[in-house]
Amino acid sequence: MSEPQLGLVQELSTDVKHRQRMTAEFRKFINGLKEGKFLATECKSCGKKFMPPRFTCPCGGKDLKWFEVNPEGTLYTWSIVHFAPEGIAKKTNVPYAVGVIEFEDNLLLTGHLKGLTSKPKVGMKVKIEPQELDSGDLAYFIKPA
Amino acid sequence: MSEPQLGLVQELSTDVKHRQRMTAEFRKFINGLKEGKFLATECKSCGKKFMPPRFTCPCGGKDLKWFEVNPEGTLYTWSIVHFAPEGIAKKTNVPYAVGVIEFEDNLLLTGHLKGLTSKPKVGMKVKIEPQELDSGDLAYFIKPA
Amino acid sequence: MAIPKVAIVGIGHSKYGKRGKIIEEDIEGEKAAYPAVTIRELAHESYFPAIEHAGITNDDVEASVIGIAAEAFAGQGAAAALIADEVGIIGKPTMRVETACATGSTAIRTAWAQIASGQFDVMAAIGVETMTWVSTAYATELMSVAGDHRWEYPYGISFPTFYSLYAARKMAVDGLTRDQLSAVSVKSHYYGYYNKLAHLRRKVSIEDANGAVPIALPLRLYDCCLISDGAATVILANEEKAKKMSSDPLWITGLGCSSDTMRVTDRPNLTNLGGSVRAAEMAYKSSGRSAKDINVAYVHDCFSIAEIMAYEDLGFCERGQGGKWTEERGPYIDGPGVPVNVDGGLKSKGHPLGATGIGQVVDAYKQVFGTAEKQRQVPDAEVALCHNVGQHGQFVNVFILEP
Amino acid sequence: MAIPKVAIVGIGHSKYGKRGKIIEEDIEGEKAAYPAVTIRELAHESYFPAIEHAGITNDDVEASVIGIAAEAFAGQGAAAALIADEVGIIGKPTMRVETACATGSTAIRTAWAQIASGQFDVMAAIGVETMTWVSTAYATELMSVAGDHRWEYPYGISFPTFYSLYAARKMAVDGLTRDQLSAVSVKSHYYGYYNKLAHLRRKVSIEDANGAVPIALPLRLYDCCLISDGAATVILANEEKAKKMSSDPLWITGLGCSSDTMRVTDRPNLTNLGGSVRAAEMAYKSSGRSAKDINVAYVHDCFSIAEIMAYEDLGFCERGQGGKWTEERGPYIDGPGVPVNVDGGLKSKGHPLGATGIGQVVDAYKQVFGTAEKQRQVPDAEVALCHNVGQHGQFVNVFILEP
Ligand SMILES: [Zn+2]
Ligand SMILES: [Zn+2]
Repeated sequence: MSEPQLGLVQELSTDVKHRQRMTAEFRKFINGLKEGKFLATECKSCGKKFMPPRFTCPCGGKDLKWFEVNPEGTLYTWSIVHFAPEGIAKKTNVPYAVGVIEFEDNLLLTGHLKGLTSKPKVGMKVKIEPQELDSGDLAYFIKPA
Repeated sequence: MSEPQLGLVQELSTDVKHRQRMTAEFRKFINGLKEGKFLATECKSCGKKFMPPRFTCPCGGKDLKWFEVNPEGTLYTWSIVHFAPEGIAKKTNVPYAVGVIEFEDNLLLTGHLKGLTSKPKVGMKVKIEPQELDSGDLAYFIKPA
Repeated sequence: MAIPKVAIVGIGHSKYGKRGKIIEEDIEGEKAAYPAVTIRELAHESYFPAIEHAGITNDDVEASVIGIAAEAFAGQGAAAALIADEVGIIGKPTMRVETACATGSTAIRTAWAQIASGQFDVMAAIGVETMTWVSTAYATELMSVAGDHRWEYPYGISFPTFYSLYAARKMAVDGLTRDQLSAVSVKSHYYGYYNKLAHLRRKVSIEDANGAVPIALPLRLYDCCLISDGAATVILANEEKAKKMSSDPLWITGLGCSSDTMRVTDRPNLTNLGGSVRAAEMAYKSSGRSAKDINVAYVHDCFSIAEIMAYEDLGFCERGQGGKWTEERGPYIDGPGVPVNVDGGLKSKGHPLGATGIGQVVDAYKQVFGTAEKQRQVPDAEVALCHNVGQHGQFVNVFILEP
Repeated sequence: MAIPKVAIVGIGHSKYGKRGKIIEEDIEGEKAAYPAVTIRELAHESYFPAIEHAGITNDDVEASVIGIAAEAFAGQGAAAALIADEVGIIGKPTMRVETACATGSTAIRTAWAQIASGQFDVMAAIGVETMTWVSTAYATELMSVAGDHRWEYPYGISFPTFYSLYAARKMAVDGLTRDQLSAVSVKSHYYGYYNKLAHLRRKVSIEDANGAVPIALPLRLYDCCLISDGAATVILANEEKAKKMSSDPLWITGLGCSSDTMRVTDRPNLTNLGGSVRAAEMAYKSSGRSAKDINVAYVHDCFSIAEIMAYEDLGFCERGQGGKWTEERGPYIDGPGVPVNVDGGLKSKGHPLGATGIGQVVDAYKQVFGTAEKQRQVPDAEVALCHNVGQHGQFVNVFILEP
């Protein structure tokens, strides 16, 4: 439990909670990261862009295309968690840092901020990277760029 | 896990589910059984009798008195459970028998039917008895009279 | 006492089944495949066809009500917000309702009231549940915790056990037989076999049902409904909008709802469900209809005994005669009574808790407008009844639906 | 657009606190003791005073709506049926609603619609939750699972963390300060100290709040609401019945509700809650009132940052000025603005999820009719506003209440 492995796909096969991740959009996103591509989707009808990716648009559009996003962004906001919910506390030490990152096109994504438990700062440059978990599954984390 | 201990107050102090039992009406009922008294309540306003005991009456009456019921009754209906929910399955073997017993004044009570997994019969004579659980807590079971 | 006019103007219904994996079916030469999905994609699968059917877009949907019976099944809290977001009804009022197995119909009655109050004109009622991702023992636990935790659950009274207490009593009092219970399952599986959206499309014989493994005797495997994943959606609209947007509105002409005591031991008898009787009475009264006007009915058959009690409680046959009426083919399309659960019911079509009550209304719509599979289409059905029960009658909703 | 007239005609409110054990209080010489209870007895504690206040019996209550946010807290399923049975509303329609922390107000809006639709004349909305019997880590888990399980929860975003993301952003964008956050808690605890039904009756200083243990920085202990047990009930009636049964009906003159995106990253900013803005707009519009007409307000202060955003979203101060307005004593009774959370709010009074939104309305009733404890009574309050939020704006209800 030294380095937090937030992304927590360790229990993918047994924990019902992680069933939420068993679909094409999530896999495509994660596999893209592994291949060095940071992917989002865009509605062909109204042009709205989605991070995390969606396959349907609130406009009613069901034809969305994938596109690549620059993996570097800025820290939009942050939190340093000192008291974790039971499900997380079992798997990682506190404190850990999480944040929202702003990428190009005002796309936002939540994630674990690696190595940023002391001085996260809104506006600082950060970068998304794939993370290989103990389980062999893949997730992502955010680190200073 | 040889003899089923349905009544399951074993985890009284740790299992949140059993907090439902931590109130005066339940304790009075169980302690009564221990002293050989099988207790129910009666609304002083409308005369309605309650088994299990209630402290408030749907008529609005809040003045209810305890009274003693004959511990012998008849089997009103039964079931032999071959597939138990997880919380029960952890603590007892299947099959086990449960039933509804009719006491005097048409008072009904659900309970574990001890020694009746093969031939329970609607109308048969039965009797309620206190049951000392492994935990030292007290519950009750039903057996042929 | 007529009620404000609210209509069903759009329907959508996912395939029911074990939807955590790909399903491939080949039944009588008709092949179909369904992808592996979660509650999110199931909601899509029922919602988008519903708004397309209504001929509207998300812009027209003013609010939603989401039916999910137990969030523990999917491991997702605030699931109403998730579902509303997924289908794109965003920034508009939403909420979750829960009445155990009657959750779906409660979503409809909640949306009905919000429209009838004048607050909203067009709403979506979406029901969804994924139940097959947990062990059967845990699924049973999640349904059994609905017994009173002070006086019932701790003595081993599981959810099927409640209904088995009714079955054993009805056998003793009304002379209900094992064959009569099985006859219900045979009928459910007969119709479910022809319903493309049903979970278990397999015909079953009386012998199969009589000899099935015991679950909670007198009830055996085929007496019990399936544990399923699935979703269903209806779009509801007030009179003005319904007439404008739909050439085929299905009006909710009758609405009844009731409840019953928490504990099984506080009921006056264990041979029928008082909640069903009261809800049906309210529904018939508000619609001006009676049991003999019903052309097609959906009754809550979580267990075979429940369907038999429903026949009596809804007035399809005399009290105490439900078993006999089944054997006389009363509930068959070509029988002498009212066709019941021609979609396969909870036993063959499946019972994804939050979706079930909405799925009944979706199939009622198909029957009334003649779009069901032909082997299970009731000819000239006009007046439909849907009956959805939570627990063993703690929550009951009954709808009368007419074109 | 006026809405159908529905009034609050009876109120009941349990003591909030750790109710699994006996509570003994001795505050400023006033002694009180409260018994150890479960959800059942808590429901009694709020329900019976409410029908007595309304001057009615159970015979007059036609239906109920029960607010319970997470059954896992009490370990009891079908809890709506249990609660309805316990208080004696038996054989009549009931249902459970759930919108996370806004569950209580959703019970009221659901009952409102059923009355406004003409279906029922008199109803009870009962909210109850027992949260202190599980570990704090498990309670946090039960609230945190409401984050998106695909994109949020797995990365460690707990429930307090969502609000801390808003706090950090608002500090960066609007110049919100640590002292301003603490000023909210100081106010909550000041008024809660005088509320006999509050959970934590203890005055807190700016220094206490600034130096409290970190929960999810920037938020510290006193920025966060309590984990409490409690129940609250209101009896609602239509115009005819309300006028007949009550000399002091409190009318729901405005009703607004809205929602927002599931994921925090889909919001246009993280300095306010769009759901609150939309719900307030709907409530003001339906009542013909505006922010400046409000004499006393209850806002959803699950976290200090939430209360500050609410000041802005409800129009009590300019956008971005919520922190400053707090320091200027805007929300104090003797301040220049609108008295807010004079019951102690979720932070001092407590936050038993299903009860909270109903508890706000109960206190609004007391304020408007002048029956609150004198140290926290707003003089001549007439128009009250209640604002209840589920998650971080996924569910929002706003009521305007007037005598
Ligand atoms: Zn689009
Ligand atoms: Zn009485």
